[in-house]
Amino acid sequence: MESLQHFLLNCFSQHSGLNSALLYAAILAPLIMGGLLIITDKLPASTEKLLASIGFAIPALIAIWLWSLYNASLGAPGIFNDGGWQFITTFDTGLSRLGISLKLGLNGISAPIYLLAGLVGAAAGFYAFNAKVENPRVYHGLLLIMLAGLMGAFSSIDIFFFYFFHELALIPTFIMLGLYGGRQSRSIALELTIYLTLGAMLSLTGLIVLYVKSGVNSFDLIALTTQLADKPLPENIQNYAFGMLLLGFGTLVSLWPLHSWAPRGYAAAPASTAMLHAGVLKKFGLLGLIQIAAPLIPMGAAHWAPLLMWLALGNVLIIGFVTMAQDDLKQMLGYSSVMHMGYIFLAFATLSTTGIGGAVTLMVAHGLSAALLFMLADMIERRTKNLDLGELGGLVRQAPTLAAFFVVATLASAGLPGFANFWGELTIFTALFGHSKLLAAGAIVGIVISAVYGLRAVSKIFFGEPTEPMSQFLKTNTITDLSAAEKRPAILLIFALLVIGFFPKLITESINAGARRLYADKPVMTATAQPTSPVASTQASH
Amino acid sequence: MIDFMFYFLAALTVLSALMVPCSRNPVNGAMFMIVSFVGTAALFALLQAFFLAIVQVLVYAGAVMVLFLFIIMLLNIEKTQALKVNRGIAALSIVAFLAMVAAVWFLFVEGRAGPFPALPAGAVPASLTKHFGYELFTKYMLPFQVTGFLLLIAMIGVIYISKKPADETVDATADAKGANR
Amino acid sequence: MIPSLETYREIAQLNEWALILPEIVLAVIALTLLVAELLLKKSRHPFISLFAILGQVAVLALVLANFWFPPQLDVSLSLFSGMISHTANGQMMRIFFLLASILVSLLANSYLEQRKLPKVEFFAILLLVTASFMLLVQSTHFVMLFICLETVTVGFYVLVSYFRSQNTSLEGGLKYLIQGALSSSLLLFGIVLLYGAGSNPGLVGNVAEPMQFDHLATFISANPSHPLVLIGALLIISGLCFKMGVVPFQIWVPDVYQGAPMPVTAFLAVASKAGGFFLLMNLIKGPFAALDAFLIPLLSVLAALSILYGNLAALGQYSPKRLIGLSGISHAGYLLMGVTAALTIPSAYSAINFYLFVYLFGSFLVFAVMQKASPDHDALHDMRDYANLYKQQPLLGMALAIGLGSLAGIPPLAGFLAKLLLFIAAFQAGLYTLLGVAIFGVVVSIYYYFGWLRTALFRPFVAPETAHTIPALTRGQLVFLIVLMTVTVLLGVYPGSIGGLLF
Amino acid sequence: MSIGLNAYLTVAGLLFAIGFFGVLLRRNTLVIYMCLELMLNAANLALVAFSRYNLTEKNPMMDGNVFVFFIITVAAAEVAVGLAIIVQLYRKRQSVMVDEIAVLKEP
Amino acid sequence: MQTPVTLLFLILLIPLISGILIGLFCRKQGALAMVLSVGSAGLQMALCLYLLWSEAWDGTTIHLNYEWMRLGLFSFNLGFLFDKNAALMLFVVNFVGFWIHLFSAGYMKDDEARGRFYLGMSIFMFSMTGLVISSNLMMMFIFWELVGFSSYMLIGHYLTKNAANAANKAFIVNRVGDFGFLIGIIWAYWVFGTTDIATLQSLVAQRPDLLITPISLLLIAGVLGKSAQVPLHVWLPDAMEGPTPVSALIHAATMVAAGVYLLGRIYFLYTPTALDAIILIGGITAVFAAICAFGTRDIKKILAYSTLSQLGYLVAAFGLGTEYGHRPEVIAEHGANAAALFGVGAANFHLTTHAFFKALLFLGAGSIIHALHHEQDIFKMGGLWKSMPVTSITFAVAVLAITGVPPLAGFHSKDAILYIAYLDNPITFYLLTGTAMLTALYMGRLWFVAFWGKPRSVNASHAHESSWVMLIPLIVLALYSALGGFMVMYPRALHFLLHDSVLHPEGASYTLMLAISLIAGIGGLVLAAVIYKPGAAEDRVQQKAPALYAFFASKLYFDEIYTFYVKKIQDRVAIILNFLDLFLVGGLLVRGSAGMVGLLGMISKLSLTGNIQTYVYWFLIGIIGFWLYATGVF
Repeated sequence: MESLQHFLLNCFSQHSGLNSALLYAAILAPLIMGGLLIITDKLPASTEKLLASIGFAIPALIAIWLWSLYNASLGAPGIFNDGGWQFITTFDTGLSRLGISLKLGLNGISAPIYLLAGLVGAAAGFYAFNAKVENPRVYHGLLLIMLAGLMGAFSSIDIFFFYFFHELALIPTFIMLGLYGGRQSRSIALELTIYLTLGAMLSLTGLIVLYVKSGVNSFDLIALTTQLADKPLPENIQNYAFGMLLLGFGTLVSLWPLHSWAPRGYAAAPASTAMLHAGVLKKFGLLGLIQIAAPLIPMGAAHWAPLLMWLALGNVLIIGFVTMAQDDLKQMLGYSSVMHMGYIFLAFATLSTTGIGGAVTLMVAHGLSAALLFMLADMIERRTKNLDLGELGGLVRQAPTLAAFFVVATLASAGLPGFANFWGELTIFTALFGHSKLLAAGAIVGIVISAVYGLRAVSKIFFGEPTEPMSQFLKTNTITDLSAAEKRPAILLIFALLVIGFFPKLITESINAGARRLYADKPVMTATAQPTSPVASTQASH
Repeated sequence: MIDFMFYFLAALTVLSALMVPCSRNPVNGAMFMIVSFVGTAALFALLQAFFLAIVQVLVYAGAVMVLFLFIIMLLNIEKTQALKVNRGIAALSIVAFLAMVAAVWFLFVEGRAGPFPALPAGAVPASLTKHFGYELFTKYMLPFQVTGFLLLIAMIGVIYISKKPADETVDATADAKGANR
Repeated sequence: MIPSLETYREIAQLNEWALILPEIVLAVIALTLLVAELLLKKSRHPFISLFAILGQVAVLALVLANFWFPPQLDVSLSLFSGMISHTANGQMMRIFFLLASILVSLLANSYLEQRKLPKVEFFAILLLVTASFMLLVQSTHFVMLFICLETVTVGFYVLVSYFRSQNTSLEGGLKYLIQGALSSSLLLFGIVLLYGAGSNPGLVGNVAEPMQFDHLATFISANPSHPLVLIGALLIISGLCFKMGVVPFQIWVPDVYQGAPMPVTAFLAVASKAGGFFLLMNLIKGPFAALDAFLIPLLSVLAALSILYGNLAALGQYSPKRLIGLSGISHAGYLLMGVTAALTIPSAYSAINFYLFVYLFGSFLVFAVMQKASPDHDALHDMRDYANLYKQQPLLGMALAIGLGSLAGIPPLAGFLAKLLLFIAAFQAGLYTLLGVAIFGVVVSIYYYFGWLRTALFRPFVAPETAHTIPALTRGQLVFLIVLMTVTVLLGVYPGSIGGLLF
Repeated sequence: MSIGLNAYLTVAGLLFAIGFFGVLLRRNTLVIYMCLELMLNAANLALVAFSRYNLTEKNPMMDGNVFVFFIITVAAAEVAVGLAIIVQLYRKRQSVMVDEIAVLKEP
Repeated sequence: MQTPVTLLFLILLIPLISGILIGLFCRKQGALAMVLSVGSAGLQMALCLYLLWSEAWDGTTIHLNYEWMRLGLFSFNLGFLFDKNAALMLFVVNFVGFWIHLFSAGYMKDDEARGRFYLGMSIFMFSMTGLVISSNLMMMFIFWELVGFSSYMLIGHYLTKNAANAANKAFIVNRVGDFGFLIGIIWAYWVFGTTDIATLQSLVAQRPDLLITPISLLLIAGVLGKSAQVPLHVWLPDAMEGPTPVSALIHAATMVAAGVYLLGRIYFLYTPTALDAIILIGGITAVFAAICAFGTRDIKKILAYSTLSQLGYLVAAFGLGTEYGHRPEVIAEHGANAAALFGVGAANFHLTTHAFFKALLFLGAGSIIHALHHEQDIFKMGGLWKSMPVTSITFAVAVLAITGVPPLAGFHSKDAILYIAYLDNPITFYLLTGTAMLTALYMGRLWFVAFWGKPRSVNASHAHESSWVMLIPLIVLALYSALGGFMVMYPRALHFLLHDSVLHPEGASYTLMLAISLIAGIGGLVLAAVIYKPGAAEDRVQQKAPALYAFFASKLYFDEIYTFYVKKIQDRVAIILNFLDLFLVGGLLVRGSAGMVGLLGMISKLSLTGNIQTYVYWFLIGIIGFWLYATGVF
């Protein structure tokens, strides 16, 4: 009995190899299930569904499990410190001579994103069962492969595999967009592919610069960090490298003015794909900037930060206004997603612990809320066959739950307290204000803008009486409220948003620890006093 | 004397070679070609490569050019298709030719490719046929064998291509379609 | 027990022919085929091609066994008075050509059968050409090189025109013939100039056998800037550029690819291009090593031009064969970038080799699908034939996706890793501008590769009854595709799985 | 004897240039092909000349001559295959003019 | 200390739990939701009263802090700051809140979506309680937004287009205010290193130089939104689209007073300039809204404008009192600590009494509307004295209270404000006095027209008294409206603020104030009776002086200006930017470069002529290029 207890304790401790193995499992489970689904074509539908469910559920469970085990307080704080990675495990794929090996692990910043990937993956996956597509087997299979890529990208310590898994997730996106997408998806899929490939290639080049110029000839982030902490790259190389990474990652994250793929792409993509892409995959570029680019090439980051701030302000303000002008719900959500990236970029550009903390928090929150919104928009579209805000109306009477969820999601994304997004935005504004009052004020205008377009959409879709086209439609069709299968993924996401909204510490503790390992506190407060109360100061000493 | 012979043969070779592309009728061209080859063979002889001179006459002037002539006659082209040269192309190719002549001048006449050794005295191994045999079956054994297979390929190829297709798929409309696509 | 180096040397001295056994066996098989055709009854003729394929597989097994057991030592044994040299790298190239030849045979078997074309001649020539290729890339003497190259070239003249009842095939043959002969002449004149310069007693460092690579290397390192050396080297490189399809000697590619029968196109695209690169690498590792400063700018420019030309001209192509040809030009550009990098960063050689293998698998996947999708007269094959491909044959769609994805360099497929390694090498060598051009090229290439895939995979835009009907896959074709797909994915994900073959 | 190596090389170079000129100028496949042979011939002449003039005591210089032997063989084989293709094509197209044999092109 | 903290926790969490339960289980079970929500409000009130009446809390400030989140330099704390100010507000919120809950049990009996309604009410009670006891500005901001959300949810309760527009307007206008508020908070955070109110107070005391006017003004922006001060007042009249109990609770008694509460909570954070601004805004709002009240016939809108006007009063009162308290001679007389609270006292006293009588007015209006089947036009009412006696009497009490007739509650509190205005700033004094007169006038208009005379519509003639569930709250609130000026009505803990911190006139001033009040109040009512005639069927001002009525009804074109801004500026900018985004970024940049590449592709394809003769020139070019390179030309 005692030995069993010991065994269990051993298994579930931080240092257990089992947990590292779970990182592989989170990649392999969806990958294998996805592969099986794509290749086989003679399985009964129920078996297919079972396989897909397993593939969707395992990463989420593993993510939650590892999340609960992740210990933010391990490792000492410091600007350049290879600590903070936990559950590290390495597998040689045959390229170790080139400094490439499959090295997985989580740190304070990637762990929350990993959790996000698991949760949104599960939600998107289970929602996909509702989709009425021609060949659901392949659809689920592609989603599973995408999920595998996501789980891999966010748990990779090796930059090569970080990129590799991202692309692994990106390719199914293109295919799903083409196979199952909506209007004009053929041409949009092509445009998206080229655009994102360009971004990916640029960032890859930046990563190659790091690989070569660092002198370690390794893609291992820990090795690179150690090396570059001792021997930083010359400033001009830093500037070029960061510029390349910024351009590349910026394209992937839809930094203004490199954003034009996003709204069209999301408008055309099938729901679960849009959920996974807008919610999770897009965070890859940000994570690349936060985890790799700025910590490894700080001078380059500082060089580019001022420009980045103005571009990001373009995201918030210009795209904010553009969002207001949208008549198509999904298009609007796409633009809104682009707009919110502006906040994250702004926060990143402060290059401070506070900013990064806010950025990562908002990344998680935005991932959840954006996925939720795309899912709900799809639910609306499936009921009304229409996404034109001018033609929808009065849906609340037929589908009150849908309306309630939509309101919740809209307000969450508009930064209402009680939802996770609020913490991110609040922290970001605070960080930004310490940097530039003007930029902060500009960014805070965004809270009004997002309320304007969000509520406008809510009132147009749900309130009032059905419009003329709607009532025509209602004559021949009935609109039902959400089914249980539709509710479940939505509730999962709302629940996550609320839990983080009420107990932000759940994620901010590790994010803070992660940010403190990579960035410095700045600018230092002007004031007399150290922040706040005695209780706080004891907490802060960690 | 040898100098004169060289100049004579060189002029003969070059001028008749020049007539190959410049003669209206391919048959005439082939004839000039034979002259040029024979001239080259004579130059070989001047260089004391007698065996090669013989081979050159036998294989080139004898076999290859006869084959050419035979084909030209067989296809009976000169009647149906006269020399129609696009003026632009003619001008371009003449310019190109002159450029190449300039290059030759630059390299060999002006002597940039030098230094050029003087004619060495002493025995010339290439003048003896047995040296060829010896080299071919010792040092050049492998290329020699490969050459055999090269000829085999050529043989199979010529036979195969020239044979009338028996029962192959012939898509008669395809060519017309292909021309339009 | 692993034989020592001495043992090898002894074996070599005792019987050099043993070390070119694979080539000999191939030649013997080719001869056997010709004889068997005469002797066997017509009903038995299918066995001939089977024999040819199995024979090649056996030779491949032989080479592989020789490669792994005992493990290759990276030594070179000079054979046949310096005509060829036996090296580990050479073994790898042999494997490459054998693989290509086996895959071509498999493609050709169904291709020829479907069009009722004679098989024996094809296989005989194919085997001889393959053997020549294998000798070509091992040759260390220009005479050997030229003879082998000509054997290959003449073989290709015949193979390209093999569909003799079709104008297009013959026209392709003629175009290849004239341009090939022209390029051979250039190459030959280059060899002659090098020979003349190298043996010139007036020059310091003149050598006894200037056509032998080692001797030539000695001479060139002593006279790296003599006009004849430079011009000769460039003329030789121009001949190789023709084989590789590098600008400005690329112009034959699309027409000949389109005209040639599908398996021959595949062989041209893969083996001929790889042959050129293997030769170029041999040359710059050996005789031209001292010309690196001279060659780097030139090769960079050629690489950049090839990438740009190939990718741009491939945009909006409706003929898949032409598209593959033009994109092949851009691949030649990427490879040439690697070669340029290899002049300063020797580790790039392995990257190039890896790229070539990946290119082999990816290309054959695509060619297999193309052959399935094309009409009998395959010069007329165009994009319209791909409408509804995925719907009719999902596996073909997947194979096309994986093949094109690998060619485009998209993870997790092998093509990505290959490109990445080349790019890293280029970056290490400081070829920044070229790298920028290459990245531009990759992005442009996505347009046509993905456009092709889009036609094949995404929603049909033609009514099912007007779409080109694709015949069902046979069991063998299924295995063929699955093996290639697996290899392409596996090489990208887990390159360690194929052992120390490449790294 | 005043004839130097460069004289022979000049002849060879001119022959090569003439051959190339013919390829550039003519539309008749057969003539083009003859011109290509001329270029090979030029290489032969250069080889023989080099072999003769670069001869030294310790260096017998047979390579060039043997090479010429090989080249002649190769040329013969090439001509055979080439003519076969041309003849076969002529049967189909009734033409040997390159600009009339241009089905394979960009549409 | 343990007990009060526990009680506070309970008071805060009870509505949250009720809300969660309703949200999860009672969306369809309206009755159960009602029981839960009303019950929780009752429990809340009971606990609150226990806390204040019993000696559980000794009146000392309770200050707790717990770090809830930390990211880099930014730390966010949750905590309580429970002082006398908060205690008063808590009392008002819970006390009025419960009675309105009870009222709504009757009022909303037939509503389809009672679950949603009570969910909103519970969330509101939770947020408002949280707002009251927040220890720091960030936390306050959270609840500030949450009350905005519950307001949004409840305004939109009826799901009509108008309701949706009103709800959106309320939320967005509040967001505009919050925009400034948030900047102010963050600015304060960067300047002082904290937003903890108690710490801020001590910091400002130590380093007055750190306090700068922009921070003060930005913090006022929040008040503008939440308390609907000019120019952000436009949402409040529209917010009457919500159910009447909501209007009573949120848009009259409590939430809109949150702005005033905030002013008092951070009274030390205002520079003199900011105080001037506060007085100016408050005064303008008071007068402006009072004028607007004449231009509408809707009973709830009249009350809404009245609320606006009274809120202006409160804001002005705070400004005046605080400014007065800053005067050296006043500090000399009363001591700095006491003087500083004059503004808070005056504002909060009136806030409290206003909560009672305004809630009463709304509930009375609700009772009428309920009885008249949602008839809201006062000119279609009439004759309610007979059919609805209890409602009428309680309504009369409220009218008299708001007009400031002694000795009702309104008299005491309004008196204190006028007195402090009299002491501090004569101009404002006249302004506020005039407003008091106007208040009496429009309340008189409402009262005489709606209750007197004969029923003027079918609905009015069928009116009947509401059920006791609705009447009991009316009676209780009437009691407080009547007697709210006397301290016996309040727990001892509140006396400090309601009595000790309020300057009441004495002696000659007292007589003057009394006279003014009487003239303004009674005079206004009489004048109203004269002008509008009790029981009139039409607005006599509209008939006799249409221009004047049109002026009243125009509301100074604020709505039109905002609509103009939204439609002609904001929307157009959005459309233009959208076009530029599509044209420049998506079109020229993306498609343009793609087009360039495509063009280059077509050019390069021109090389593939199919003619060998042109192909051999490529070889020529290659050879020439190589030659030139080898000979060193390149």
